Amino acid sequence: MPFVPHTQDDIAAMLAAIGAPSIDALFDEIPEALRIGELDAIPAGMSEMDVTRLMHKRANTDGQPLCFIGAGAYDHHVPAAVWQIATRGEFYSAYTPYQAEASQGTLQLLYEFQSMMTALTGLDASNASLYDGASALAEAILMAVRANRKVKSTKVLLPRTLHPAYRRAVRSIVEPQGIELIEAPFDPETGQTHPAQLEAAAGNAELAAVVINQPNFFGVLEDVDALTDWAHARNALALAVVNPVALALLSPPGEWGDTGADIACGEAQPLGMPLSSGGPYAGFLCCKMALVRQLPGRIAGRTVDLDGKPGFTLTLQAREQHIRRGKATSNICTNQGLLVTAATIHMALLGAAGLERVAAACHNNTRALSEMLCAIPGVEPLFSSPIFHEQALRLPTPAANLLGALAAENLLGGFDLAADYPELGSAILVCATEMRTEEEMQGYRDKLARIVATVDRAA
Amino acid sequence: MPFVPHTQDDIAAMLAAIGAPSIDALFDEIPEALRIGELDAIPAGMSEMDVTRLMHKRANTDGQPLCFIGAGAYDHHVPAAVWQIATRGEFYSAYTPYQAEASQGTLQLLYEFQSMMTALTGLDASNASLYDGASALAEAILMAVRANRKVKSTKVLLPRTLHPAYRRAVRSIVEPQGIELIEAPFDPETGQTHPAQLEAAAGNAELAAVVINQPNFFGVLEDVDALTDWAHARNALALAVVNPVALALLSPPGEWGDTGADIACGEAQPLGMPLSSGGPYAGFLCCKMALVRQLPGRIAGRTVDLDGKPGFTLTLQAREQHIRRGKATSNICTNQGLLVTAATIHMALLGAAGLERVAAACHNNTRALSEMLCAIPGVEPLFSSPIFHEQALRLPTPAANLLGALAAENLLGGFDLAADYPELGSAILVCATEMRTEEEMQGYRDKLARIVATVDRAA
Amino acid sequence: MLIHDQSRTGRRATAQAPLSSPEVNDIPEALRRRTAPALPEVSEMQAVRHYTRLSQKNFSIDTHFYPLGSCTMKYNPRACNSLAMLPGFLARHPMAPETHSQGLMACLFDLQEILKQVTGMHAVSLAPSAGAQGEFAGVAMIRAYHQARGDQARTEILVPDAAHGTNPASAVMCGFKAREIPTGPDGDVDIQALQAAVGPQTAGIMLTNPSTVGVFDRNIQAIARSVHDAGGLLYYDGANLNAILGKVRPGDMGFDVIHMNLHKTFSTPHGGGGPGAGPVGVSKRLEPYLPVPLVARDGDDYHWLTESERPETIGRLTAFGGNMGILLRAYIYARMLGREGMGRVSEFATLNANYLMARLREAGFEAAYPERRASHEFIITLKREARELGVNAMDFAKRLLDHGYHAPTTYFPLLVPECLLIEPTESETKEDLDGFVEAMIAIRREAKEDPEKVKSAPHTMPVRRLDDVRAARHLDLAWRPAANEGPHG
Amino acid sequence: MLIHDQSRTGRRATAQAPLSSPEVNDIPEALRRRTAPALPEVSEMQAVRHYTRLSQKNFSIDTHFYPLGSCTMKYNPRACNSLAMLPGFLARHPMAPETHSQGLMACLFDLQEILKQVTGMHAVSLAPSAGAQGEFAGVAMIRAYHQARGDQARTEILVPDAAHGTNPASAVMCGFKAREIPTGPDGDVDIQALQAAVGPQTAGIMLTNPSTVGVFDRNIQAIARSVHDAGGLLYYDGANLNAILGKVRPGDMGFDVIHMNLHKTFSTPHGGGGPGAGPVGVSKRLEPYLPVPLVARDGDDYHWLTESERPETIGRLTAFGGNMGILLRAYIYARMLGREGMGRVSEFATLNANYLMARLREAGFEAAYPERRASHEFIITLKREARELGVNAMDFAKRLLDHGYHAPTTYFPLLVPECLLIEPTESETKEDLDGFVEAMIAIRREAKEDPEKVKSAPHTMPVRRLDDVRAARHLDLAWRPAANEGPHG
Repeated sequence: MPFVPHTQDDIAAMLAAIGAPSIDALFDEIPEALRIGELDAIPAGMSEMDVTRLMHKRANTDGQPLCFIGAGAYDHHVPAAVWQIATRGEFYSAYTPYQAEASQGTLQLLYEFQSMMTALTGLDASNASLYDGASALAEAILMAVRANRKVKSTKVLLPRTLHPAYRRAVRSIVEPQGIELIEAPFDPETGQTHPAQLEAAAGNAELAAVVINQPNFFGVLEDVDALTDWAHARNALALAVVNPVALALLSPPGEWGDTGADIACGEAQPLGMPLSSGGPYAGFLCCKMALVRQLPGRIAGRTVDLDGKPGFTLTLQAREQHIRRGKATSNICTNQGLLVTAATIHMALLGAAGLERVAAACHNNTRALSEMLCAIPGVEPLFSSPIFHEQALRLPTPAANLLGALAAENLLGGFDLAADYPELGSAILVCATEMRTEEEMQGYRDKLARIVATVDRAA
Repeated sequence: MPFVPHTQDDIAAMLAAIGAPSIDALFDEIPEALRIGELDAIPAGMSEMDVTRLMHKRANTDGQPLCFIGAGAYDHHVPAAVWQIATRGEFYSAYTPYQAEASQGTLQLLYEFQSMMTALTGLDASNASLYDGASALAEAILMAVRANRKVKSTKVLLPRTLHPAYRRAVRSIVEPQGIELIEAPFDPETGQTHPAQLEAAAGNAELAAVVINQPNFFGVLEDVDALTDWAHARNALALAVVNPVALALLSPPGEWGDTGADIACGEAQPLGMPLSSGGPYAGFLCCKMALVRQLPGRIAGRTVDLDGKPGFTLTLQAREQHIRRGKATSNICTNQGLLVTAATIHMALLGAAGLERVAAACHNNTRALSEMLCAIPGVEPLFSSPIFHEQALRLPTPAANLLGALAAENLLGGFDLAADYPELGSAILVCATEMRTEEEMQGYRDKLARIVATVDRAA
Repeated sequence: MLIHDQSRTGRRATAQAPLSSPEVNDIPEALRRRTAPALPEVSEMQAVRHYTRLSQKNFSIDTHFYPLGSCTMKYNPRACNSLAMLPGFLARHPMAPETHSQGLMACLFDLQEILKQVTGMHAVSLAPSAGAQGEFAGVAMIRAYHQARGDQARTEILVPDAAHGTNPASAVMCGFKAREIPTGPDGDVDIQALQAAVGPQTAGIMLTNPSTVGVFDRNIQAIARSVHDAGGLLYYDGANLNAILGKVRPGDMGFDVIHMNLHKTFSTPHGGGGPGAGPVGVSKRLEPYLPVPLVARDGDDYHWLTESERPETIGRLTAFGGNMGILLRAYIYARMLGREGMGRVSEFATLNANYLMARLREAGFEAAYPERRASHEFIITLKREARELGVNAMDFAKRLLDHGYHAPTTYFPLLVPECLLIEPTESETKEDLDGFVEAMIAIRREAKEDPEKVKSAPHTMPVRRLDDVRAARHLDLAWRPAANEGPHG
Repeated sequence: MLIHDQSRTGRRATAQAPLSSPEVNDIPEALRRRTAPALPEVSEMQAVRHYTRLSQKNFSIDTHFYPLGSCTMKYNPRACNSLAMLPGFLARHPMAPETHSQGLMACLFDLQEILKQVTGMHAVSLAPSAGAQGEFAGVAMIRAYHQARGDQARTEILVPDAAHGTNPASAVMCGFKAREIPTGPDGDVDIQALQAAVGPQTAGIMLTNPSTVGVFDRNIQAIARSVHDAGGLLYYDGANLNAILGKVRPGDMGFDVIHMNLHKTFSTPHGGGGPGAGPVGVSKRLEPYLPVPLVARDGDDYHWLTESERPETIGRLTAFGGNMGILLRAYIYARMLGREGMGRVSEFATLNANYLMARLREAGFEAAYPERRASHEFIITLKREARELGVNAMDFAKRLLDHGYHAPTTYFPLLVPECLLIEPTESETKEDLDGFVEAMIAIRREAKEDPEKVKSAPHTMPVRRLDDVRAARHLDLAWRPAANEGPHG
């Protein structure tokens, strides 16, 4: 009986104490008709040794292709210490710190995470994480609609340069509450979203919030100051979507425009989380202090104990579903505690200087890769603007074919933009983090050059 | 400065407190002529990311061949919990428990290890480990020579069926102290060492100890009762070399013969240690209570604290080098604490029943493999005796060629006996632990059959 | 001490960043950061030591009995962790093509099938990241179903008063009104009240069964009939699935949609508050609305079903499709349990709960529903102790920490006064349950002899009882470099 | 509570063994075990919880400042652990052929080269499993050298009185007599005494430099000359190599043979007492005697040198050639340090030691060698405190635990009364050193105001001071199923 410690003697003694003739009798309140027999279609149990063999086989099925995809998930170095500590039983197998006195480890760590995220974003308050970047944005939008006192509107403007998967997830989550999402187009030359385009998209509509992402999905840097000021001029809240590693180099949302963005959110994956096939990651959500009571999710606060000694506790719980039920700021219950643990240790190990080096190395690698690839006939940058750590490229033949040919050589050459932005023609998004070597980038160039040449000859 | 936390401010303040003008000045008592410059031949420092890439490359250099070698190191399943707990910082980065009150974790664990090893061997006392099985045997021999009160002899009889590497290591370690090792031959039919052969090898010499291994290097089971009684009849101590997993099935040294072996030692690797290219492993050494003051190495004992509460401490330290210096039982200082941690957790997880299943599965796998291989023309068992979990086979053509051909197909087919036992002709030792599947064993058979057939055709 | 308090300007964990500091010269100055963020500057050892020591301040399953009701704090097998973190899974980019994802997708497909089997549902999506997101997805599917039928009048979701707070909150997030149904004195839903509440405005009902009061609702078939007859759908909150795993299936009870908390029933780590995973299962009529992505099998090949294959889907809930690492852990656990192990989970969870309830009652504690079988959890009400000794459920909870036991869930469900919701789980030993009973008896004795000791507990934790009111009034949510004037300064 | 106390007959961690119980029917009954060994029978969670909780009872580098003199308790980088445990290294069988061992052997070869460089020796063998085994190997090589020359008269090894106990013990294990040389009042070896002791009977001398009294012997060149002139060889005990790494090399000082404690200078884990690794380096004349195996490079191929290639070797010290996993960790650490990092190790270890000595002296504590520079460690003698306050070095040591610091090494070296040998290492911060000074001052204050508090310390550990005499007199070395009549029973 894996994971069940009972001996036959235990079972007998326990049933006697209960006064039940059998374990089965303990289920006697369940209508007989509902009881099931064997779950034949489920395979028989395996020993740890056997399941280890199975999982190694599965994990090795697909090789480990060399990855030049970014597109919202980044292959950064994760210090060995991060997960060795995060998976310590005391972090790994603890729950939400309902009993603060027996959970000071988790609570202080959450407070430190919040401190780090507010430092990165330049805002006042942070929650203790949400599911991922996309769901964090959805919660940020709901929060903005609730919080905007100047404008009673359920309309939110968001740029078409926002990650397509984010736009989809946000739509799934906020539309049931009647939020109307308006998409603003981008400048096909620069890849940027200018105030004029926001203006055109929004018309005269009152807006609860304007979403501004930096860098945008194309890696292109936006004029965030102008966009923030435009939003504020319309009495809309400015809602930033940012990459936390980029923030080591880029102006923080709290300093955008004249008064700063009001809310910032994003994906914490670049802070110590492996690519992990897409999850678990962690969304972060920060805001100005004035909005804190609309912030969803767990929040840790520093207070004192009976002796006046500092300690940490979950606070502002009156916002939450387990107290407010139907009137809560969100239905959210868990956060991504384990990932927050990793992110906090990661940030402590990197520090501002380390994160800046990582950001710079990723950026320069991507620039270098882009230049190498653009030496191939027919490959060229899609947009003219400055970028950060992600580059959109135009390709001479359909991207799917080229990426497929590269994948066959165990190299993931980038994200195909065709499905989400058909107007851009054959185009991909490439990214080379600090993990990619010069040699690997040259290998990519050589492979692509060969494949392009082969296609040319074939044509 | 990796792993150095000093800021420039720190350095200045610290030098000021010392009253030294520079760090270099702190070395001013070292004769100038001895000071060196740059260590140019050492490569420049690497980041963790870079060294990670290097080590992954190195680790992947040799593939992971399918392994049918035993010969003293066994590929058993190690529960995932074992090393996740053993590498917790509190175990991993603690030292020898000199301050018992701040080391109760390590000390209690050592006591539990000792308890488990005495349970397995059927003896009274255990130390807290030695370097490996071979060095444990060397220490056991030195101990036996010191401890034998009935016979003043430095002669020790050890069987030629003992692991060749053990015989070599023992020789290196004990001969400088004037110990004379006499090798006893084995019966070429059965692969066993009988009392008659001991008799013949020893002649009339007085013996301090007789080494008895079960199973022996060939996997062959010895008549340990007869051998033990023979040793005792000669007033020699009976010194057992045993596999701890085998002890789940086999009679424990403490019960051998009329009065039991006096000392038992061996390699603890099968108890939760990966093959690890040969180390670190851990040797164990157990003895009857009468001999405990001659036992080398750390020993943990249970005692009480000032309040009468039970606690654990290193004991019998008067035996050790840090107290007795030149008169110590051994020069040994460290034990293999981290491996003992793993072994203890491993034994707790397996229990007697689990170890017995592992032993039985290994044994049956090896038997099954042996039968499959012996269906190939020219392959046959080398000895007629019962075995445990290791089988010596005769091959139709030189073993080195066959093993080389298998290795080229990424399969390690066994241990070649030629170098150590030239008298046996072309022979190997094979082992299939519980980790090997039916399919893998069939794969071995098919490959070997094909290779043998090819050689036949070529001949 | 905060990690920030250990920071010194210029200190570095040097090995962790690229060794050289590359120049970036193509980002416009106006977009660049002017001052570095105030992250801590510490050495690698400082960080390791700090977080290692912090971890030791936690209670956890790996260190303590943790009978937190409704949270299923059972053993998280260590193999699930190491195998889910194999490089082949960890290094896979979420946008990797299907050709390079077959190993992962095989696991996900198998897990979908296993979850279908144990729940009796027609189809499963693994997309939701947690129970609450599963609830959202479930209610959104109910909404989509009624909308697709043009049935716009259904604006209400019925929710028993004992439900988790997430239930009404999820209903509201999907644009519904949550209408509360009382629990009867025997712990079952008040069936009369329910029948009075259902009608053409009823979109559905959200039920936990066994409910959060720790009993299996014996009228479940009647409830199902009643809601279905009114045109509503039934939502099963899978928080308590551990109680019935392999014994009864929500699909067989008549539920149309269910979420499962894999971090409960399938033993994935709670991680100090997450991540969870909240797959949803549905009956045939709701299948088109399942959140994407899903994994389908075609011969030996696995492929994703996304928006294009599933045009009626309620959509995507996260950017990349879910908490894959958690799903893998659940899969590994499920494979180790196997078909025989599933039923044992509920059997021994139920045995432990009933035994603990029996022992506590025998010791004089009052069960909230003494006439009922406990499911995998049960409620003790300390209202008599509060009245007679002036020591309430929170005091017992805090004092239990001193005795080496994590407290049960307190003051939930709200309908039972001075309530402790106790869920021992199947992985605890009889000895530990006995120890917990002894502790409860000892605390009651202390409450008689030295009530202050209990009321001011805990005494042996890193901090004493914390001032929650101050925490909420004088918000200190983040360390600030300049104005670190908090109590810690 | 022992794991054995949690055992119940028939309990299992079921997932950890093969699920079926195979019959073994071909082993003669007489050779089979009659009763199962009394190993604990516990569930997987019980084992995990027990050993997790046990671990928390330890002080360690990862949790505490641990200034244990002569042990170099510095930070063990976590990457060294994870990278040395990559499956490619862990799953390799020790008997795997060279064709399948090139990755490992490349690392070992590189490490040999790095160690040659930093020690200035001609050749290195990685075979010894620990410092003491390295000492044995070193002295055995000295023995082999003299024997090969037919120089049988050399029966003595000189050992300073400040030496580690392993030195004389190793000499004796190689059949030598250990002759003690006194230390002069300034901490250097008494050179007159040395010169008087050397002669045709001198096989060699074993020296630690800097010595265990924490100073660099300024007469090292004279000592070398003196021993060499007499026909003896010089053995360098590398226990304190951390103090001079990248600054001075034993080979340049004239040593013929050296062992290195990789678990000190190269930061491999101490693991609660091991494993260590004690590679030996030698001058050209001792090379033939190096213990096997060694790794040689031939173009891009690596191969083993064993007994057949090295007929004069002192032989093999373990069955499989050494603590490979530890050697890998040391190699990874060395590569992260690189050539620049080596010197920094000794610089900051020395800075920390001298700073801590200066601060303690300033606070009124007495250094044993106040006129000398500290190396990476130094000695404080508490003889005045013992005399005036009745509180000795052991009391200070125990009370330090209550203050959150592991104690320094106590009562070693033996020649300094009431001695604390303090080695802070380069990885500790100035703040932690300052905290240690504050603790020492606080304890002295306590010793004046409340001496009992110090003499009965520790007060905050899992146990109070333990009865070592009872432990040695009433031996309780193993739990027994029947007669578990120990204090614990």
